[in-house]
Amino acid sequence: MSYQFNFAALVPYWPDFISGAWVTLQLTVGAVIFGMVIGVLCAIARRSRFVALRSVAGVYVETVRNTPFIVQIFFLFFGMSSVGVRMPIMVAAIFALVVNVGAYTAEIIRAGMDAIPKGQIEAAEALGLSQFQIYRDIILMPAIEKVYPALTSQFVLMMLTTSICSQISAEELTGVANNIQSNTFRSFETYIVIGLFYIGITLMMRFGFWLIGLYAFPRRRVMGGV
Amino acid sequence: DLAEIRERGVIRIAVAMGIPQYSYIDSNMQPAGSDVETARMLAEDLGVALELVEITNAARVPTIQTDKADLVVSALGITDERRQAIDFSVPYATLALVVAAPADIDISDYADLTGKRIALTRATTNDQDITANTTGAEILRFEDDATLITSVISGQVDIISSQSAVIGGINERRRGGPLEIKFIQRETNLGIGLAKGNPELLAWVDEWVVTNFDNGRLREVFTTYQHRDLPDDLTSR
Amino acid sequence: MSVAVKLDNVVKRYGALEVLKGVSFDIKAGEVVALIGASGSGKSTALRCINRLEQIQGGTIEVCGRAVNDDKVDLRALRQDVGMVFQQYNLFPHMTVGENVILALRRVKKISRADAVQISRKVLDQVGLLEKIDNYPEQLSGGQQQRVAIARSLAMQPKVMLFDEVTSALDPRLTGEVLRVMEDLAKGGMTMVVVTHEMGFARRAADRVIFMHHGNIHEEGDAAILNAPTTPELREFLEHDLN
Amino acid sequence: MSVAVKLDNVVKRYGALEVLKGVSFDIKAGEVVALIGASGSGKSTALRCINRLEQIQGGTIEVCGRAVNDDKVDLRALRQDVGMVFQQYNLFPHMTVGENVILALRRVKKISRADAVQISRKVLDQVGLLEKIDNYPEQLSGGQQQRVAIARSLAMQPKVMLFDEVTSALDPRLTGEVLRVMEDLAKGGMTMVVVTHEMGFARRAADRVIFMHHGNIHEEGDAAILNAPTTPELREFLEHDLN
Amino acid sequence: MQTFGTGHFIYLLNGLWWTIILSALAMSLGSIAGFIVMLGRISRRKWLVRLSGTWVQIIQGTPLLIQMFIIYFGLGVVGISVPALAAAAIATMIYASAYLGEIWRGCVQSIAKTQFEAAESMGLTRWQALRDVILPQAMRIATPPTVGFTVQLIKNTSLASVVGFLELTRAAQVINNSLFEPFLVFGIAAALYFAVCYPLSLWSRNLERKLNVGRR
Ligand SMILES: Nc1ncnc2c1ncn2[C@@H]1O[C@H](COP(=O)(O)OP(=O)(O)OP(=O)(O)O)[C@@H](O)[C@H]1O
Ligand SMILES: Nc1ncnc2c1ncn2[C@@H]1O[C@H](COP(=O)(O)OP(=O)(O)OP(=O)(O)O)[C@@H](O)[C@H]1O
Ligand SMILES: [Mg+2]
Ligand SMILES: [Mg+2]
Repeated sequence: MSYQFNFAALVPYWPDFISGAWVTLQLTVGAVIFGMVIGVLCAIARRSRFVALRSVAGVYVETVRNTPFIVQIFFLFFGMSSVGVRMPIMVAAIFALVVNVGAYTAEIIRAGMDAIPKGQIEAAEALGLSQFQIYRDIILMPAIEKVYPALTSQFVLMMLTTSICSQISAEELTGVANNIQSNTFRSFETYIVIGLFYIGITLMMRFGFWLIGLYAFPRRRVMGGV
Repeated sequence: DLAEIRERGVIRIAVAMGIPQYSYIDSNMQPAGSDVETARMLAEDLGVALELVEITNAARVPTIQTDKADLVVSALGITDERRQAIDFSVPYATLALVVAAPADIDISDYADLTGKRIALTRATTNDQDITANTTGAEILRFEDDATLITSVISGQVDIISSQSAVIGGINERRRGGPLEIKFIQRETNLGIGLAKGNPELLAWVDEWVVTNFDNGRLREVFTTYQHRDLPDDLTSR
Repeated sequence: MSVAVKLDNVVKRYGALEVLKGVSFDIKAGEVVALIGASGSGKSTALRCINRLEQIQGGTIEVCGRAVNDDKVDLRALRQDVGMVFQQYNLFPHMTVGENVILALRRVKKISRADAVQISRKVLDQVGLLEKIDNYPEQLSGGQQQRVAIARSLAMQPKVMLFDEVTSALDPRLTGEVLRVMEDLAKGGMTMVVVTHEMGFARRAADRVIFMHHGNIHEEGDAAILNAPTTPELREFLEHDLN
Repeated sequence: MSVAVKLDNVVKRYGALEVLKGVSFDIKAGEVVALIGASGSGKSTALRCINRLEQIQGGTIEVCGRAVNDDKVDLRALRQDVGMVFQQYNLFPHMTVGENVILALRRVKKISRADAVQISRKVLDQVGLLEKIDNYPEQLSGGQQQRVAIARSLAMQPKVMLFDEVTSALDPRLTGEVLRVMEDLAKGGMTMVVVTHEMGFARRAADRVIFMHHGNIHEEGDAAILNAPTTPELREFLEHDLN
Repeated sequence: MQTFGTGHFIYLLNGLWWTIILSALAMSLGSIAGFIVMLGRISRRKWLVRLSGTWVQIIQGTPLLIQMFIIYFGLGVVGISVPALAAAAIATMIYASAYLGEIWRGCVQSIAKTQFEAAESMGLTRWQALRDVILPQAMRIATPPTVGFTVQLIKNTSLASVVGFLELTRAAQVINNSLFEPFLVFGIAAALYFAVCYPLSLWSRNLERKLNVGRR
């Protein structure tokens, strides 16, 4: 076998790579923001005193966590249109990602909340804080801080999962790569290049989360250990 | 190359499963379709056993490039770009590429697609044609024909560009009125693909195609699955 | 003098384990009471029942005229009246010392930020930690953390303070400082219940000593009982005291 | 009498913070020394340097004739000579009391299982916990855990024992029990360094008292200096002692 | 027009079988490699820490799909022909090694440093301390996230279809390509995944609850 590497063939396609990366980034940012909101709400619901709330959140989390993303995105995208709801691709893709990552985030944040020492909550109760105030001031941020590394990894994993959105025709990095390699037949080179793009985005994300961590957890700025 | 295949007693032929009428799984869970049948015939005539290498659409060219299979018989259109990567036999079949839509949508050529939402399968000749010939259309690229078909059946899109063979399958399931063929983009010649630098194998395959086209066996297989005839001058195109 | 805290025949069980077996005592407003007893005798549990961190299974508790174990009791109002300093301090690790103190002032008492800051500076000064206002709990030594916990409760100006072994991590000097703060509070008329295993501290701090033994009150009286115990159990408990 | 532990001008820094500022002292074999001082004065750090849990930045430490901060020192041999009981006990929670004691005997001393069990029964009996041999640490009270930690170190028959505030969690009765164990050890000729903030304990336990202040040794002498301190700092430190 | 029949279902079960085989291979090989990565991450040698850190960063930074593609076709390029199963197993092993290594590092480091100190001040070697004191404790903490990752891995093996591997998702796609009944076919596939993954999730949750009670 004599395979000649030829990256030059890919040079004309650099705007496509960039636009693919941009779509991937948009999907990621959208999914992280809304996924976080869903995750926090679900985590609280799973710890709630009300059985109904607990079980609804539980069914959602378990269903999503135990079935493949590709099946979820198919059901959402084609299922919605079967009942007459036709969403723009990006909206559908972000929606599916949020549903997916929300469930994982909920589990992670719940674990963080469970790990807050009971004494902290008792101290807040003894000071007279309400249940809502305790969640907001005492539980939420320290819980997120505790599981921040796991959370970051989950979001990176989700960023990588966005590649599946090409299945419903989102023109993200993998989709673009498939277009390009079908034109150039330089599949290897193409995959290597988008591999580098993904690593780049991963590094950017980790850096971004680190910055957010610095801002969100001022204690770490003083004590170190972000 | 040819001698090696004979010695091995097995020929590895790559087929992307899931191209309607060309290659799919029948109700007995066996590979079927005109390409699958063609591959069987070829192996039989060569006097060796057949090993079907089941792959995905996007892997058709790389599979040959990296010697994962000897031949690819999988609705692979002969194009100049592909010729730079692999060798092709003379055409053995065709693929009619069409744009289809429900009756109430008025389209007759590429220009009419401007501003419309059209779905197609990624990395196909349809993709290249539509991308090159339209401006301002919203193109949805799905990863395989099945997903494309699902998108039309479920009503995500109304207009598709695909090969004519899938239209029938769609209309069996679609609720919002049948699709009709609006215009034919082109009839692509399909070749059997093989790695570059195998002149003997190429010569043998070429000869096999011509012989069996002329004696009608290939045309019969095609008509059985596709319900249309191949042009008479195909092998000399 | 009116009664600030009144326990009447209080029973507390964890599953089959009966931790409080019908405990009764009254604490008058302005009184300082030391709760002593062996490990596991139920001292912490008694404190926790007083501000209803635990539900009780029998008897009644009254704090400042409120029936604590009544379902309709206004818990937040109750807890504004009762401050608690925990054995493990339970500071909020993600907030600075100042923020720890300010939180409840702002959220519960709805005091303006400026006023809350002023109060926090006052109480931190009182425990000698004003210069640590912008540090995080982890940056403080054990004794400093314990004093911040005290300041945090003080800031709310409760009527009753519950101290659970607040000097366990302190060397003699810091123990002395905490004692001084408590004496100031006592002069100001605050009611205090102090759980401790340091007898010297109990002697100095308390108007009255309550000795718990196996979930019961076994002996009580003024600090003199520590020198002249009447029950053999208290005598045995004190026997090993090194001082 | 020979010298068991010798610190000569030891300097220890955490970043810019100098915790030990040239500490020197000798401890003779068989001597019991109490290390006292305010919170943050460097007592725990000094102990940790002695068995090289911390690297030092200046000076020399010698234990039983071994240069501790020499790169070529045989750390495992050193640590067989030096036992340490931590303030937080640091028992292995996944092992029973017996297994905690046996582990190092088997792995480090390569003693047969039967012999190791026998030794563990002996030392557990010594601290009065033989009947808890099959319990897990979580099933023990704080005082019992502290005694298991002591037994675990004892089993290795070290020449020097380092105790870091081993009575902090104990009520007077349990403190007395630990003291009794230490008195037995002293009779057996073991060298001990005891960090404590309970002066009564220091008085009773120690042949000699070393007072640390801001990373220096400020005053030392026999237990009498606790009653008649010569430096104003020690006087101030003791002033608040309640007993 | 065909309809879904037992033949199709058996075809899906066959796909599920391969999914399980592949996951089992990935987990068994991946945990060995992951253990080595973990050792590297907690090593005292700076270069080992950095090397294993870079490994984790790169593997976690690229989609499994691309790793599979590069291994399967990449080895072909240099003339080594690997069967699809081997390529998929190697790729998932590499993938699992990075994630498991990182999960386990977190667990080992979450065991208080003082446990290491206590073990070492008793004279145990670093390896003895790790084996007898740290790992048994870390294992209890590590079980829930490890099971959680396994569940994700089982689903991610679907990406092996890129190298022509006929596991559950690909089998569903192939059937759908002839039936065009996506909701039915993928619904059944999802149910099969659920049937395998949910018991694992449930088990890990129970375990977590038990451990939390232990810690109280
Ligand atoms: N949540 C709980 N579940 C079960 N038993 C408990 C719980 N909390 C406390 N106990 C038990 O109740 C008894 C009393 O505990 P408590 O904390 O009140 O003791 P204490 O007098 O404060 O002791 P110490 O001096 O050690 O703090 C102990 O035997 C303890 O084991
Ligand atoms: N890992 C560390 N990093 C930075 N500073 C430290 C570290 N460990 C200890 N210190 C600082 O070193 C000083 C001495 O600490 P050390 O633990 O020796 O005090 P100590 O005398 O044992 O006090 P205590 O009675 O509170 O236990 C303190 O100011 C402490 O903040
Ligand atoms: Mg208590
Ligand atoms: Mg200390």
